[in-house]
Amino acid sequence: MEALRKAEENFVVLKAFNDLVLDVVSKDLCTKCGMCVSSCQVHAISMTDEGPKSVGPCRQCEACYYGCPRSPATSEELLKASLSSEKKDDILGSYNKIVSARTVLSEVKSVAQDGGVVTTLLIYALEEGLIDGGIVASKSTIEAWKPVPKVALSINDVLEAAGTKYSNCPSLVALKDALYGYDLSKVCVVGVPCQVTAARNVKVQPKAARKIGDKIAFIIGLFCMESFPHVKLAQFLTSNGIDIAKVSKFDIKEGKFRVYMGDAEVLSVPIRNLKDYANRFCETCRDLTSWYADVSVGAIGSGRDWSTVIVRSDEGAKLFDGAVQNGYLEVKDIESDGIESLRKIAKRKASKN
Amino acid sequence: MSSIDLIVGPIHPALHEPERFVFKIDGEIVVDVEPRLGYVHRGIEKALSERTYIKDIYLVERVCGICNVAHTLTAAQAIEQAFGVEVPRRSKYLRTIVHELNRLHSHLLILGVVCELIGFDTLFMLFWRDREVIMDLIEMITGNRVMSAYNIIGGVRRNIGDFEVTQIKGVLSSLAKRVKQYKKVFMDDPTIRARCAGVGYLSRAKALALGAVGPTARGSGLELDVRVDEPYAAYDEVKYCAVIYNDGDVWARLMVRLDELLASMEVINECLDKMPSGPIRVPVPEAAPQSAEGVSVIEAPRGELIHHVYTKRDDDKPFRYRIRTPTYANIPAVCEMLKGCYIADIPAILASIDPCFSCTDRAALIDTNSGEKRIIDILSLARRSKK
Amino acid sequence: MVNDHLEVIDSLGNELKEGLLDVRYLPEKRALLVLVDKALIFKAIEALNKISGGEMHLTTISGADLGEDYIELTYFLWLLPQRLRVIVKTKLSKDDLRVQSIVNIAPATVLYEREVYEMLGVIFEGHPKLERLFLPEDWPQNMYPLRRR
Amino acid sequence: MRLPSLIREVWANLLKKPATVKYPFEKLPLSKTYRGKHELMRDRCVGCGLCAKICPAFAITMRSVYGKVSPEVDLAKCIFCYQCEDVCPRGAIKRGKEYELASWSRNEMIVR
Repeated sequence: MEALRKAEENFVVLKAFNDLVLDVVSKDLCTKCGMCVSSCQVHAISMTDEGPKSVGPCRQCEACYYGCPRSPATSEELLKASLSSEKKDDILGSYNKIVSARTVLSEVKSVAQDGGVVTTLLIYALEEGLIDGGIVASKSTIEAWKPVPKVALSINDVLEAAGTKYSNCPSLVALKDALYGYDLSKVCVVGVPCQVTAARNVKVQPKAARKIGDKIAFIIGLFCMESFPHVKLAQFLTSNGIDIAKVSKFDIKEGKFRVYMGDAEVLSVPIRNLKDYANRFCETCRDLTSWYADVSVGAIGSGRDWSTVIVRSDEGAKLFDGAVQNGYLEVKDIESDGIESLRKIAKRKASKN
Repeated sequence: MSSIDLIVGPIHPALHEPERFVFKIDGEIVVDVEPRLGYVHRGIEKALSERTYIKDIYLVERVCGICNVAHTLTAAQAIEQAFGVEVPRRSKYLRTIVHELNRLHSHLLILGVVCELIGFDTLFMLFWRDREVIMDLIEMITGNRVMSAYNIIGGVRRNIGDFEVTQIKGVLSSLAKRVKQYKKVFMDDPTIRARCAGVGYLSRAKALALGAVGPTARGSGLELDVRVDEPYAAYDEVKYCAVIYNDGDVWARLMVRLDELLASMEVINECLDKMPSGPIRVPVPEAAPQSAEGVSVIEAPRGELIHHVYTKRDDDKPFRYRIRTPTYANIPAVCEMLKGCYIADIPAILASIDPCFSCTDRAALIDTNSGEKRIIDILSLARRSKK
Repeated sequence: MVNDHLEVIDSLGNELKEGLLDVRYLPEKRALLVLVDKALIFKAIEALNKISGGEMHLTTISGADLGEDYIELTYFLWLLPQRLRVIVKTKLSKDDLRVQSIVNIAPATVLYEREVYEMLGVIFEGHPKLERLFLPEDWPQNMYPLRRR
Repeated sequence: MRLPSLIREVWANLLKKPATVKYPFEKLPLSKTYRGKHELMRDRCVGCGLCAKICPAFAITMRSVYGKVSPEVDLAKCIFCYQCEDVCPRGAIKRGKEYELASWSRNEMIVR
């Protein structure tokens, strides 16, 4: 009996792509981050609007299942243990320091939203040779405001991708282009919390595609309340009589979703009115500030034209402090109520979902 | 008229690979030739249709060790065509560069071998020394001197940077000077003229009728060069003119190769200058997305090489794979050349088509154990080797 | 030249009439595909030879058993004046694997036809020496390595 | 007739250092991309068997040692294409630089 129990313990069920579909995609948990596509070394998965789809024979290596941020196999302890940060915090994640920062580069100021910190960090890392390329969400040239995953190899690519987009995109699909197509060895991933979790997953999960994890030099996380599918966002705007192609900027400030055309604000609605348009998978997410990133960046908590930066790991400190010391960024201490308001909003997201 | 049979091969000092030729001779003159192929027949065509596409790329690489890049390039192109995959432009340029480097080392090899066979050992040593630097370049780009494993379905496996570009350009510029010097030797040297000029004549009409390919055809004035006729990879974007000599003898075929060395170097330099940036490969699933047929024709160092593959939908193995190698196409032509020549000229004539008999005999693995024939699969062969 | 294949198609139609089952240009292969009845294979190659003025290079013959009840023969030709790749295809029923040899038009096929004969069992009528090429002499009769059951 | 150039050539070659190297004592530098003996990192391997499935030479077998499945590379069969390195999702196979692989026994040819 003992032997049988032991045998049962040792018996590991193979988790192939079918199990990923069963455990994640069919339960509406899939965030369409694209990590399964990048993990698959026999190129048998492709990303569609509905989620990952099998396009070739699966060789059952389990990499897609264990790399998935939403799979039951993802252990939060492993992810938390991977960050060597001083302060542990349940709501904001563990971190080393929280500061306000903004760019000093004029070319970034003209294109970026808020402080332009992410764009500047990418430019710094590219110029210093810390990375060969970055994974960013760029704007589609065909459909207005539809984000498309892109490998940014030059400063121009980075500048093109600047600005916040409120639709989700399978950014990590571009990881395959970067590592397999362009044969890069050091990349920086920029993403929302679910994508950041996936990127951290492949660095620490023993059964995930750690070859990819080795090649991710930095993970820059963004603050994310929730995201909207591009189709539904366009629908919402059309119902309010706005053509998405003419919109110049989206923003979420003071609890309201604001749409700008040119310089004029044309629409401002409370975020809760947009609840029906948000992605289903965002309902289960409790992470506002990208807990597992090296550096998290967002607008909440800092004043106008400044960004809140949470430095969480040694790699993140190296990147951020380097950018500050080399005069790419200017920093100031975060205002006293900044952390409090950030914590309040983060708590709201965590409790709501 | 009575004649004597002179049997050369399968193992013979003048042949570098096992193949048998039965020469009917009258005195010193060869009257007729009867080739017997199949001594190194390894059943590759059958084996290819029993392996997955990824394994096939490595198996076709072993059809011929010398022109391995040509084989993998053709196979990759044929399979990509059947799959409906378009490869990135940068990978096309990289493929062209490695393919031309491969041609350089192959031509230098056979030029050296011919020099050795006609008794000019110094030139043989010089050619092979120069071949060594090309091998080093191939190792630098691909990771191995001979079996480069460079082309895969969807692109190439390694990228090159600025360091490699300067290295290649430096080596090629010094090599070009030496090749020009060798060309002068081939034009002027009385020994080479005596052994090569007018030997093994093949007329243009015969070359066309007998289906000669590559330098053999171009040495007879036949304008056949796939790089010009049906440009593949990056050849539609670089300038290239076919090298044609009208003499139709051993000397013309060697001169074609010497001129192609210089032309190849120009192609490589042009590719390095024009090479666009971008991805080097695209991911391709293992199974075929459609039942289709892929045909790829390229100009291998020895001539026109054709791969013909039938794919089946959702199957990761090709349904039928057919390879026609250049030496195989040149066999009827070489038999024609040998008729009427002296026995002493046989090695030089054979070498002038750059024969590669392991290429020629490739198609069923047969085990003749205990007198019965059966086909062994590779896994049981692998198991057996463990004992 | 761009429209050379149209002229070739026209003259092939005149020569072969209804024996020509299908003819079309495949842009992705940059080749003219000609599908003919097996009885007309000799006539088709002869017609192509005439169109090219005798300047026709036969690349290879490739036979394939696709698991159906026929064997597909593919002739790869290169027409020098037109600079055109022509792929001539024909299907042979497995009950009657006889086809006319084209050695008289293109002597280059002498080895290819022998290979197709020994690998797939297609009998080329009029071939001067239809014997084994690669396989050993004691290979059993009526066993063809590349046939599918 | 071409004696002067001949003398120059001979003189140049006398002063040149030889084109060959004294192999066992002196080795040629290897390229960065050189594919030599495998380095298996067993702590990374989870025994998925992709390398064994993809190996074109059937040189890799998955063998269970103390309950842990990991690959064994038979260098006698290996063709050094490093498709296994390309396909390993966990980065457990690394290209080594060692190329002197001759051995007296088959057992020594196996990388565990």
